[in-house]
Amino acid sequence: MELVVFLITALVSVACAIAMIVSKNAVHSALFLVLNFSAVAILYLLLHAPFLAMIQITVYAGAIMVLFLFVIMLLGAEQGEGNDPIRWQQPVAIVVGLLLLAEGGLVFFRSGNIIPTPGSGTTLPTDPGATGGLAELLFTKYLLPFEMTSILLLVALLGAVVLTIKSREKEGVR
Amino acid sequence: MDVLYTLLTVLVVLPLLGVVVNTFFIRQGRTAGLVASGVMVAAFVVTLVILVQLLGLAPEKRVVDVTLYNWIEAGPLHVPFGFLLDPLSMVMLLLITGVGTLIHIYSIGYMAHDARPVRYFVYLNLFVTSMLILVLANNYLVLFLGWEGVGLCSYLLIGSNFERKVAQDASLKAFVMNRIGDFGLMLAILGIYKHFGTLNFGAIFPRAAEVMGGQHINFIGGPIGLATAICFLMFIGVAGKSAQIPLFVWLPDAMAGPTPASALIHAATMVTSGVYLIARNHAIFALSPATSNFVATIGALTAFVAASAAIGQYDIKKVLAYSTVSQLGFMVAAAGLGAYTAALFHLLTHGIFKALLFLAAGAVIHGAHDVQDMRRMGGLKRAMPRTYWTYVFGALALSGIFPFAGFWSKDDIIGAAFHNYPETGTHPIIGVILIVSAGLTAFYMARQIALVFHGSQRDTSYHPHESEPTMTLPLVILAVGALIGGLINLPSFVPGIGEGLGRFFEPVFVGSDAIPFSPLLAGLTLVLALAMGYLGWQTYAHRTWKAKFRDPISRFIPAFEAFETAFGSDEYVQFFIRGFRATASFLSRIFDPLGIDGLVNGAARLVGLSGVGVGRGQSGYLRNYTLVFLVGAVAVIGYFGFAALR
Amino acid sequence: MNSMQIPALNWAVIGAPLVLIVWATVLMVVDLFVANKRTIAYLGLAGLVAAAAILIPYFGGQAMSGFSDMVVLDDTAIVLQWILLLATAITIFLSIDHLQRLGIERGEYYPLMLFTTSAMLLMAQGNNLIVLFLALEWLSIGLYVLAGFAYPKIRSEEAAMKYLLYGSFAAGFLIYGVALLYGATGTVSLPGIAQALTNSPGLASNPLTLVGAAMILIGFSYKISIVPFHMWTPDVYEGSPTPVAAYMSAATKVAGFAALLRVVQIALPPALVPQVQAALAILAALTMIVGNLAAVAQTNIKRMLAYSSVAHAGFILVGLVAFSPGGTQAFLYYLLSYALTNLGAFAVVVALENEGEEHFALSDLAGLGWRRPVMGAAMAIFMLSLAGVPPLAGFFAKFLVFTAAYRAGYWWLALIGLLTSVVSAFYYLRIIVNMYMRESETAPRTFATPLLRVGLVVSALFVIVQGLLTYPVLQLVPLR
Amino acid sequence: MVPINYYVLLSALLFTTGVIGVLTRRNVMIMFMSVELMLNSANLALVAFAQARNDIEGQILTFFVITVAAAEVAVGLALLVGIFRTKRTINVDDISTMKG
Amino acid sequence: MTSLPILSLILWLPLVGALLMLVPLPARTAKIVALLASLAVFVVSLLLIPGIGLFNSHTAGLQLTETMAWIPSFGINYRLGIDGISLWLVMLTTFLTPLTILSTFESVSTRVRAFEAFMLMLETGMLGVFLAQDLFLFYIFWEFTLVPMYFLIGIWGGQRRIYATVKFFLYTFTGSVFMLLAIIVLGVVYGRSTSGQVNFDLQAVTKAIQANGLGLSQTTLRWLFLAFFAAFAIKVPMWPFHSWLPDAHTEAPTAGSVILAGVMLKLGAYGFLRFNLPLFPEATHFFAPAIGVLAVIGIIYGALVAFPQKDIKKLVAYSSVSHMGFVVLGIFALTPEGVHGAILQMVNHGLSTGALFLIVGFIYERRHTRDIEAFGGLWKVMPVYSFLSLVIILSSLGLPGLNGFVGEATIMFGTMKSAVLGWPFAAFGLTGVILAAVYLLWMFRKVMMGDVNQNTAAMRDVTRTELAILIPLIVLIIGIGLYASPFFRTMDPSIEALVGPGSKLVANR
Repeated sequence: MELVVFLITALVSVACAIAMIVSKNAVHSALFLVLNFSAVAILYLLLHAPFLAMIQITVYAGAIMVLFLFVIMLLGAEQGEGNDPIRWQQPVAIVVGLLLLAEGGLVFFRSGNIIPTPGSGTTLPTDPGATGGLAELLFTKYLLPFEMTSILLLVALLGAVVLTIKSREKEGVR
Repeated sequence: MDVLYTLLTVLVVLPLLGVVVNTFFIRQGRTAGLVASGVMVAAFVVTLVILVQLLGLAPEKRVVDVTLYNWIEAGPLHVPFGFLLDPLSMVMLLLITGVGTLIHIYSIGYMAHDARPVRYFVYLNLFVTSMLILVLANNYLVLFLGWEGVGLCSYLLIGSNFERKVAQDASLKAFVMNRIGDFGLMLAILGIYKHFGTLNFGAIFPRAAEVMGGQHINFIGGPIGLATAICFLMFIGVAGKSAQIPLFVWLPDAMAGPTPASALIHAATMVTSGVYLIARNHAIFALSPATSNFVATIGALTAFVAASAAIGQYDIKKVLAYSTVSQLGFMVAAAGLGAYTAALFHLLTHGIFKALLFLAAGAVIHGAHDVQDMRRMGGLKRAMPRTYWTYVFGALALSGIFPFAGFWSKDDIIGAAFHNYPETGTHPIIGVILIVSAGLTAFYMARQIALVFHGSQRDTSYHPHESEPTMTLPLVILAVGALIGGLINLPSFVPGIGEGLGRFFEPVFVGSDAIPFSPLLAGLTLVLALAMGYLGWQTYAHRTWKAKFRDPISRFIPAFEAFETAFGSDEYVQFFIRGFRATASFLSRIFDPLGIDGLVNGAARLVGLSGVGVGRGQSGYLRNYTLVFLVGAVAVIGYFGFAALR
Repeated sequence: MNSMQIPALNWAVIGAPLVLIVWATVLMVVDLFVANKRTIAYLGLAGLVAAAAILIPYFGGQAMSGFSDMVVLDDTAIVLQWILLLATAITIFLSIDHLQRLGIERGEYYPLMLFTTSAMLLMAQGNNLIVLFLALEWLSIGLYVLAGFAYPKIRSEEAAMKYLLYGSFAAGFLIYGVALLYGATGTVSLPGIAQALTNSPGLASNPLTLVGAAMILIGFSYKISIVPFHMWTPDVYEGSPTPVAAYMSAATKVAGFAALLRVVQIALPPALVPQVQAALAILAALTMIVGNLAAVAQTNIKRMLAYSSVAHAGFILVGLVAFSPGGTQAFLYYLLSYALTNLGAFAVVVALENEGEEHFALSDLAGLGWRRPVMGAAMAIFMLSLAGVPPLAGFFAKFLVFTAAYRAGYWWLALIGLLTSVVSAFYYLRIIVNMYMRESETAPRTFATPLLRVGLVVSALFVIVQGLLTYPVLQLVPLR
Repeated sequence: MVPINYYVLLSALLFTTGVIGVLTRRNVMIMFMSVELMLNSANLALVAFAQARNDIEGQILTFFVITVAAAEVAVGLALLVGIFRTKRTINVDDISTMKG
Repeated sequence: MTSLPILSLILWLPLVGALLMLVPLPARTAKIVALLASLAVFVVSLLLIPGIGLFNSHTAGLQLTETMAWIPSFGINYRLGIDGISLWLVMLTTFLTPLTILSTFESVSTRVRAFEAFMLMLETGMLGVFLAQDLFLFYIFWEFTLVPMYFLIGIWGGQRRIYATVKFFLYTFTGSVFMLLAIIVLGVVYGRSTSGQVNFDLQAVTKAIQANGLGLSQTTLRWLFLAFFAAFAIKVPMWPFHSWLPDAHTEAPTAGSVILAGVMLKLGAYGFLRFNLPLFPEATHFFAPAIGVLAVIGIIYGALVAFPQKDIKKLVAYSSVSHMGFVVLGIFALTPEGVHGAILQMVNHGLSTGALFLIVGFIYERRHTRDIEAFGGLWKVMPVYSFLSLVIILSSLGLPGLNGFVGEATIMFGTMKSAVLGWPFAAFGLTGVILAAVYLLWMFRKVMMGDVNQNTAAMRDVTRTELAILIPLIVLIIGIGLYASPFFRTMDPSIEALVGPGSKLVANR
């Protein structure tokens, strides 16, 4: 059962990913990506990470992708790939990319069991509301990274402001 | 001993003093001449004192070896700056200072109108210094110092009229050809050092047979005797300095120098140092009969070739120059035969009468306002009688006419050729060549006297005059010498003074046989000389020509053209020069810039080009960059991943 | 619900970054009320000084860790942090007049720089992959913005965009590598990884471990411009405001190497060393070769310096390849000399730039040495030092690095390094040629303030003196 | 129970797709999306490993990655907007004035 | 024994002079200050002269050593010392530099302070090479010499100065890096085989390597030999690594050429003696014949290529290739005579070729051309000049009685006696002596002989300054030529230890 769900979701996520990178229209791409993210969120549920699944939907599929769509609309940039000036790039890129995949697959599966301590049974929470474990870790062991992310966001904020507000000033001057 | 030490030092320093004084303090030509002559007179006096001192010693003690100071002391190599006085060097000293003094005095007058007389006297004094060092050296390196020193002075004197192209060419040619000879000599010296571990004559000659006997070195063609190799190399030096085949071409050209210099350097002293070298190294030459024969053969051939060439010359000095080459051939032949006394005897007499001839020729040129072409002369006997008579004396001596000096010395050499030596036997062919050469000598001297002094003056654009006394006095003195020079080594049957020189040399050339006087040979040679002289006289004395004529005998002798060019000897030199120039310019124009430097610059260009190539990969397209990133990532992951699979 | 126990925090461990973060936040606010942006710059400098000063008491003491062992503070970290602070300070010096001339002076610049620097400081002391990852991203985001600071100059924007895309692409590799390593070892703490790998012997040759390690290596390599992950470098350096390029070439590189050093020193079990060593050696060789060759063909000074910084990344990496205390010393020594020299060189480029005018062509340097003796002499010294000519710091650095490589058995790497040094001399000399041996009629103006000149003299002297005082400098980081 | 290898393989597939997307697309927006896909695949792997190891730390890491992705997107989009204003393009190949 | 650090004094005094050039003095004053500084160095170096000074010519080892720890963790010391091999080269340097600086009084008029500063820096660099007794310290000075020379050629040089100076720098730099690698190897391996501590002390390394080869294989030692050889052969320069030399010499300002030919070329030959021979006795024996062949080719090739040159400086430059071939030949003869001759010949070449570049510089100053064809008849208009030139040319072509001969002859004796080289090398080497006469006298003939032309008619004879430069040189040229023993004697113990019986070089035979 679980396997069937996994397979279907996996199929969907891969299909969406491929659709995303081949779709001509950026809006379509964005939507495919949202789908993909959602599929992955389902996988998170299967993997006993309900809180993450939720974040995946709200933050990723929700906030970030909305931002994407917003910018696409703003710039009217859904089309806009003209002639390829470096035509050879695409086939080569695909070949090398597949090489990377093949390499990964070959390495992983020729060496048999890759996880040294297979999980048997789980103590991970299944309830989306049970975020206690996560929270505890975040505020104890991972306090520093947690604080770092906050400053990271601050810097990103500052940067975004710098990069956009200034231009308005300049244009105002003109 | 101490007296001789001082005397020898003083002797060498005297002309050097002249050099220094004239270089730094004298600007006036005549004064310079007086200074130079003054030191020469002093040197001659010192030489006489030395002679007296030497004669005061017992004959077997007449070897004085003094060391002034240590010149080079490099590890095992010890080269003292030292002198060796023995009868051999004594005789050379007498010749150098004696004839040298006369030539210096003569030069005062001769150079009176020259542009740079001071330099001339400086060179002349420097030459005497070097020559003294050469003959006094007690080891090879000091000898080499003098040897190259005289070469340098020769170069400077030949080139002293450096505005003229002839002088430039001749001086360079002289120096380079001498250097080629010096190359051989130096190599011989190196070989000697290698095997003896020393360069001192006194330590080498007594051990020569012991060290070199039976030694061989590997050469390209197989083993050759050590002594033979060294003697052969040494002979290259002799050939260069004493103008033997094949290195004689520089000497005729050297006549571009002032005539008195030619007299001193290119007739009396420097060119004979080759003969001196063989005599000095007789102990080594004795070990190599093969080389001795070779030397004798070359000498004889040179004598003949140069004598023939002398017939074909129109330049008064060139005739004498080829004559000198020819006479040097006689001496070298004698030395090669082992007749060292004869060689040195002829060296001495030749030194006197050839100096005389050159100086007289100089007086002719001087009196004829620098005309040297004999075809423009004729009948000068009237204008310059003293010069004429001294010239005749010199010519008779050179031709070997009894009783002049040349008769005795030349006869000794011819006698030696027919002498049966224990090692090498008799050399009749060499003897015949020498006799023929002696005949030719008489012919070209008669020709020269006839052309220069007899008949009528063919070019009257100048007014010949007799030279001043400072010039004619030395001529007279030398003429006397040319007449009586034979006295020093008359045949042994003459009581008291017979074999004088030979006996004097006894301690040096131990075991060298005295050559018995052969009336038959002497008579034959004399008759031939007289006949040839008469022939020459008849051919040239009674005719009148225009100023530019062709020699009459060119009609009879098809080879006359060969005589004129000395058998094309300059051609082979040109051949080498062309080859040298072609090689040098190929290397410098093509091989060096394109080959060697081309590789260097090519490497640099390669670096530059690959830089451009890398830069072209930086296309500006971000997607290319990420592609390269991915390729790198695949490689790195692959490396690690497959490391895991191993 | 269990009561959550927030552990006692050892703030001192992150003292320096903390000071900077706080100070940067304060400056952001101050900026709103201060019209003269120069003041912000000087205040920023004060913050740097404070951060440097706060480290002094801990230098030479016991290494300490904090925040659940997320970060450590040892002498190596302190030295690296000092280098970083010094580099940042110099960058701010360079920026003050320059931004004004270019008309892009804005108060956010300095807080941004302090924020970025604090990320670098954290990289120097991170003891956990996630800390390193976050610091790297934090630092990157700061740099993207700084690179684009000359907005709306298109080159600046292009630089920022290329950097950003390339950087996030690489970040994907880095975090994926972290994920794999986590999968293999169950931890992202560096000592933890080392322990796990040592405890279960098979793990070191587990493909997850190795591929994860490879991807982490790739992720850091891009930041320090290791070939073939270097291609953003020239374009970004060229387009960024020059002080920012200087900052990237000096500080970022130091930070990236600091992180890499920590990872390989702490996390790597002995069993893996030979393989990583070989991989690093090949990368170092490639970097030296490509960087130097590409620099030869450049005519733009900034691009040339960019490629030169690529090449130097290779040289520095050689010190890491050695995997020995001597190598680490050499590595740190090299970083110091390189950072100073490169900042000096960029300072000269800064002096050549004015709004609307760019004088980055080599020919713009013609005659500079004679018109501006101090600047010229300093630049010549920097170039010779970068080329590795004794007795300047760059030579000692190279010597130490190559010695370490040879001691580790990598003689061929030392040879390649030496030969590519020769190639590098070619383009460094070309700058000197232009400054001293060519004349120019249309010489561009230079904008060297007294401050800049003093800075140049000081750093030039330092480049000379560092070589002569190599031993004391080396002693800053005792052999462990 | 789904074998952990499946998840790893899936994440690798997604990762590669993202990589190829970055390499082949010229629309900067889609390139950003591809990068997001790469980060997302890493998250998937992390979560999968967390499950396999029965260790919640992996999930924490995912949390951080999402944050980073968001921050990057924020800055990237701000930059993109700026570029679009001056150059009127979001084609990455048009942003290639510097090369060599 | 005095405690005065005399070697350090000699070494650093010039640098002090160079720093003085930072003071903005007027050009003339700067020249005088520089001259005084270099003279001071010379005077101090006179304190070394054996017999009257501190140098003891009876011991083979290093003397007046000064040691100071510098980078202890890498076994790097500031270690100076002098022995019979380096003594005269040090003296040559301190002697030539003031003369060269004096020559700039009339020839350099732009950027004077910088010029003099570089000259003095160069002096420190060169002295450092001769004095350093630590491998690392040696390398530092070795490389450092490139820098001032690079500037001297590049700033004050002729038309193609940039090409020439970059080529000079890069070519020699390339050779040096191989040496640096070898130095690293030696230091590390020495450390490994003894205390575990890296050590670059030359004496210690030499001793250890002679004792047991440091445990390195024969092949490795040979490679190391070649690494050192690469650096030195390029510097000498030996054929076929010479192509930087003509360019550098031709384009360099006179003073630069003088120092380049006079001292810098000696650095390479000195390196052979100080490093290749003692460190790698076996490899030295193995390679000596091959190196001998290169040296002989260099002798002949340099002479042949010198001959057709139109540019006088280029001619002299190629003559250096030829002359330095003799030096190398002497060294690799591995006989005491050969090494004696080689060292003296280094000094001789420094004097003669330095002087040659000076005299070429003098007429260049007057006519701003170095084209042989442009001159002629100088013997008439400049008699004193021509006379002095003649002496120098004769010295260069190895006329007995002048210094060149003593060196060349001694080298040749050594070559002939050598067990590794032998007579063919001597014979072919000697042909170089013939050729030297050809090209030098050819040049003399073209420039000094002949009639004056409109270009040369108004040339004035040597000035007092020029005379003051040439006279000391000529005095030494003649002095060494006639009395070489004192020079040789001081080298003797050191050379004996290097190649004499009982040394490793001989024992290996």
